[in-house]
Amino acid sequence: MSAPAQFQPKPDVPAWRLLVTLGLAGALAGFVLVFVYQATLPTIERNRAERLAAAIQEVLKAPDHYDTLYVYQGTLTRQLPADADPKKLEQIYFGYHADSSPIGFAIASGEPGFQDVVRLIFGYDHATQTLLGMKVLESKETPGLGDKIEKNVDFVSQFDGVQTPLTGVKPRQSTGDPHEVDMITGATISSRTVIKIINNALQRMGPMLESYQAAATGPQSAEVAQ
Amino acid sequence: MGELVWILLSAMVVNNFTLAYFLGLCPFMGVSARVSTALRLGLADIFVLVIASVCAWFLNTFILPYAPYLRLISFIVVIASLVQIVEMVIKKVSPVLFRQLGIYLPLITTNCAILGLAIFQTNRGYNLLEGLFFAVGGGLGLTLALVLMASIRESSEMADVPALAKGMALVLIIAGSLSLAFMGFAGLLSSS
Amino acid sequence: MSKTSPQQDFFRGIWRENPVLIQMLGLCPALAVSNTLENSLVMGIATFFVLTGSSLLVSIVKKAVPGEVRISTYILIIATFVTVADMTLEALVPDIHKALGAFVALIVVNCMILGRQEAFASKNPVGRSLLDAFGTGFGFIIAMVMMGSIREILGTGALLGMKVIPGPFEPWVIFILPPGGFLTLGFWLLLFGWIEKRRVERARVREWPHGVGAREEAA
Amino acid sequence: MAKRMRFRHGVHPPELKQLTAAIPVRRLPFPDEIVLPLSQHTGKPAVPIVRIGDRVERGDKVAEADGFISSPIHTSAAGTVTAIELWPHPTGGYQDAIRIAVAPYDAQVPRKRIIPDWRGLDRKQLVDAVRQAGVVGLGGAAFPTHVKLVPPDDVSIDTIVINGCECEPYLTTDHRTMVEYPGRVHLGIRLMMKTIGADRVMVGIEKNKPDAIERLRATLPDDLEGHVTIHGLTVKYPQGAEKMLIKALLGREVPSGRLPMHVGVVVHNVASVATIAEVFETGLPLIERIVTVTGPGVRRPANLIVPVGTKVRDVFDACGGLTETAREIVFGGPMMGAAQASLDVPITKGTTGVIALTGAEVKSQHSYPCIRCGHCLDACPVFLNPQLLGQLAMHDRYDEMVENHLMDCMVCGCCGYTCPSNIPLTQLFALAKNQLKRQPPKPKAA
Amino acid sequence: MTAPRLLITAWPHLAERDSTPRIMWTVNVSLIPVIVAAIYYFGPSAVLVIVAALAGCLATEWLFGSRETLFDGSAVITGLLLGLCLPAGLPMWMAFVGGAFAIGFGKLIFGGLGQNIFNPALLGRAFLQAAFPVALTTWPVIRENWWALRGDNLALPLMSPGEVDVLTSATPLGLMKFEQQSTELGKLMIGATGGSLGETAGILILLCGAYLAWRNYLNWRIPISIFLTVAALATLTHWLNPAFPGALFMLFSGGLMLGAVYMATDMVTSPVTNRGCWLYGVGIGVLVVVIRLWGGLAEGVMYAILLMNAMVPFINRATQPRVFGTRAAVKVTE
Repeated sequence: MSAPAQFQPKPDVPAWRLLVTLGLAGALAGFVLVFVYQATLPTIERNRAERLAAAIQEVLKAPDHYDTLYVYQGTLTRQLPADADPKKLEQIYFGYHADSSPIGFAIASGEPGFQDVVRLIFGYDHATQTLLGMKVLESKETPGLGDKIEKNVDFVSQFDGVQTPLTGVKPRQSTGDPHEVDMITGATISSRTVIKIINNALQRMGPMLESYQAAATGPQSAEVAQ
Repeated sequence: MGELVWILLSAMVVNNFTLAYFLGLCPFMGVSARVSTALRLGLADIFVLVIASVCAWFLNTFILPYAPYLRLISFIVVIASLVQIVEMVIKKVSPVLFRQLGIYLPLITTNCAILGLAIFQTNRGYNLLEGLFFAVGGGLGLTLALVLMASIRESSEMADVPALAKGMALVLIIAGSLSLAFMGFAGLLSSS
Repeated sequence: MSKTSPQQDFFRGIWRENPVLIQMLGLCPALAVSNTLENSLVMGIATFFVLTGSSLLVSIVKKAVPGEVRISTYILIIATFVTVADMTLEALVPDIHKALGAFVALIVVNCMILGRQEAFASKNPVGRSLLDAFGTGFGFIIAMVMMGSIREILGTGALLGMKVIPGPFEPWVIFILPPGGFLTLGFWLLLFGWIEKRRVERARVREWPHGVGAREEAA
Repeated sequence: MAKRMRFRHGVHPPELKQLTAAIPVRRLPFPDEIVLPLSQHTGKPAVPIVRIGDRVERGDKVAEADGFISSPIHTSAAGTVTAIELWPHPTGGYQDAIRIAVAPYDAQVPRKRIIPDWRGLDRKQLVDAVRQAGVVGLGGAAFPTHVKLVPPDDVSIDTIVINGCECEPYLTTDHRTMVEYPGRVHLGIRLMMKTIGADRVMVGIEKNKPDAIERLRATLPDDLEGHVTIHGLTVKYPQGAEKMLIKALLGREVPSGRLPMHVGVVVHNVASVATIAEVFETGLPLIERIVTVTGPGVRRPANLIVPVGTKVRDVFDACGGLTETAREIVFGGPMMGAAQASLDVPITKGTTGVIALTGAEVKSQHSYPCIRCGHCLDACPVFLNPQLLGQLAMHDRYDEMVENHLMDCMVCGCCGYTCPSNIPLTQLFALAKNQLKRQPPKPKAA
Repeated sequence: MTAPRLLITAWPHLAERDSTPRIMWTVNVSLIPVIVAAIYYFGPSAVLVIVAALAGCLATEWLFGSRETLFDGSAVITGLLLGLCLPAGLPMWMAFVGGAFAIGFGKLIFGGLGQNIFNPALLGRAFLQAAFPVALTTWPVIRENWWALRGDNLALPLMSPGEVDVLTSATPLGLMKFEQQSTELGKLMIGATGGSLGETAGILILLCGAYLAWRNYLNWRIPISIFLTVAALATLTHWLNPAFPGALFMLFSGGLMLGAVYMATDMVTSPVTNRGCWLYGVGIGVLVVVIRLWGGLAEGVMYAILLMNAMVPFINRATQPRVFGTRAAVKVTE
């Protein structure tokens, strides 16, 4: 940019005028921004919520409703203490059927893939250690090859009902083991990334899920019994 | 640690700032005719990127939660003024360093790589350390791309490039070829 | 600055001084988000909005702003418009906004916009500044469409998501990858260079129909 | 010596010396006319001291040296000065020359002892005699010999190197000199040791001349034993270049831009050494020299003693004439020699050989683009990057050429010899050096 | 005596017998054994793919280059090498496109022979790899029926290859990387494995390369430094982690032989200085090992060479020879 080169100082402009000009401009900008922010915020938040809901809907096989859980000091909790900032904590979701019987967790996680970080969300039933579904949220994998992890129905649908921990196998070599996921020919790295993300997330979250599920289902089943 | 190394390498080669994210294209196209210039510009770039990364982290952690709509404005204003201050300090403290790097600083402030770094970093929620690795990786990536481009242009200067392709068209084709070559780094450190 | 007619103000930016294809400004968005026509269009329109908005404002307040803080004020104005555009896009077209990612925010550092303020809007009356911004903005949109359509058609065989090439077309994935951005712009520049060369040759033939071998060459 | 005497890089052109290597030197009859260019040496041209119509005897001085780095010229035959005018010169173009019509049926008896006997002369007188005899280096460059006989006061010379390499293909002048006149070589060495004041002499001879090495060793006088050593060197071009020879024999590297004397060495061509002895023996100045007339374009190749100033036409006539296929005449060796435009060009003091090439040998002038094979870098004996220099030269970027050490180039022709794309690298460099001489590079802006 | 018409040419009046076209054509001839091996293993498909790549190169050279450059053999080298690093089942139109890109954007745009930065054949292949990633990673196996096509070579231009019943398999490197399966070394050396057309016959390529090195048509320092670097790093990594393959496997698998002998040594795109050649070779070796062991791709030779091609102008600058007589320690007697 050539702008600084053409800069011609005019010494007769007093400093206060510069400050006032900038201040005015800043104030005006702030005013406009706050206004637009207020105007668009509801829509934006609704969009985000809808997108999240749609993803959870998909991976938890249409739950009736779900709870948002926070990972707080090594445990999962629904209610946060007042001093914790919910925006800074990792969130996972716990879905229920219409009759309030639990379906499972929806966990979002991400790790480096072939090109860049792959983020996905998956549904997981801790009681049976099976996956309920998987949806890729964000990826830059090679179009036509690596992006099959989100676009290839055969690949995505495998994550419905597979046992954890997952193992990836080549399509022709599957043995029928319930832990197996057929990888995509030619996109081994991308397929493995998906499997790796899910396995790692479960390994990291496993104990937390365990204790939460025990706590959540315990009282509930007692209620049902009553 | 592995995470940090991946951030560094990703910004440097796998998703090179210039060749994959198209950040810092103006100097890449314009200033990269001489290797020595390119090298100094790259070093200055790393320097400013690190400052920008720290600024962005600071703003993002302490100010923006209360006024998210000010993100863009605050990034650009704070980074630009901080670079200006640093420039003045360098000029005072080390005139030699200033002659080597300082003249490039104003050029860099308005470079999209700086703002790009700040935005990418906050979008991905990097913490301070991760941000620093990201900035250094990105800066190294920029430097690498700049120096390679400059040395290739220097050597093509005396080639009989067809009149049609002289100038920007050739630069773009070279950039495309470099970008193709950098695709070889895809998936680095993420396969295991 | 020499006196120009309003038509010139408008059409200059569209073709003869096209910001992307001729002046090589604003390459970052032109290469980064032009992998589909949809993204290109949205990016083009957002940039158009920011450019015209800030040109209008800058030419209105130009007298009131002292030279020393001129650039800072312009950046402030541009950044405000960009933030507005960013939030509006996120509200209206969330999917595209997600695809464009950080590059909407990066409109702030698009040299084309600050360049127009500095070179034109800060020195000319409101009407002419607006015309200039319209022209430049359209020029940018045209360039984005040219990039986006080529890349989407070759890269996916479709345009705006609709299949345009019949048969089992094998997409050239490279065109929606980063190298494809550089190469596509390179192709366009080569094509323009070739057209320009032809034009100059033709003109020469018209001027000197019996020129030294020029006629045979053109024929 | 255990150490292998060698320099790095260089090329191995075919030797092609078998045409004349075994042919004894014979004398060329006096021609009808001799032409003596005023510039037959490095330095300022000589100034004529005869006028048109003057009668001169064989050995008479016809032009006086103009300054210290210059050399007088003597006529090689008796006759009448007919003109002092521009005449084709071996370096190309036309230069002032004295034309002398050789007196027919003249006995060609020279005046008696123009140069005094060496015995009894002191150092200064010896050098002066050499200077008066118009002796210049016979290896090609023709640098006035007397200058190299008195080292400046601020350098001390410890070694005299005698260059008997004759690394150029085809040429056998030095070879025949060493085989046929070993006594003169040794006398010359003795005289030089006296004037220069060094007591170590190293003679470097390429191993493809075993008979010369043998002969010089066999005839070495007893008192020189221990001072003079004769070394067989690898056959490689440009072994005979001063800097390469010093590197090979002594392992010393002459600094860029400096002279051999700065590392304590003086280099003399073996033929020049023999000539120093010859002028004192015969009492005649340098008026004739041994020339190899060879090449596939000559009917009867020979080694001839040619009066300086003989036109090359007459030289060929004495060798049976040119063949039908002869296409190019080269003065000097094929690597660094210059092609001649006319058969009227005279043999000068620096002419080592005359080569007639046929169409089959003449190199194609068609060149291809440089493919950066790097062969020229492997060939360049002074480790330049001819590839880069060539590119710069083609774009007239002379200043950058200087930065890349153009001035160290000795235009030996190795790069051009080895270039598969046939790029005239050596010419480009010679041209650039000429340009720069005319127009020195701008001092770098601070 | 009548004076002949004298020619004036510049010195030196002698020249080595080599000429640029001669070098180019010799390299082409030396490729014949490799091509024959490709045809032996992959049948008529090999012929089709190589011919298509060659046609792409020559057509582009003919359209945009000059007549002379068409016959100097350089475009033919590009075509043959490009063909040899493609899989046998590739549709011919893709090979043609690769050839056209290789010559057009790999060579002519830089000013033609001698001026390009990137190895045209590899640039063409990198373009194809980025454009058609699936087709470029479908490796047919060597099978009994020699006459059968190894894929849909005859797919219509611009159209996807049809579903042809061809047995495909991973390359030895792919097997090693993704399934930790090693391939028998003997098979690797004679080339009885899956892979690109020309990368299978390691021993044969070595012999051809040795011939070229003997003729000084390639700088032996480049392949040697690549081999040494790869072998050293592979031995080290194998020792640290036995899951990584050993040196011999690394050397003879994938395109390393073809790349090191024919692609990396391309005179135009390799350094001019000998020291530069060592650096360049070591660089390629390191990149190959890094990409193979830690990258997302099974094979990295192509990218390693392209990346180092980009470094060559820089290497050339950095390794200028030390000019005679400029050593600091020269003693000057004053």
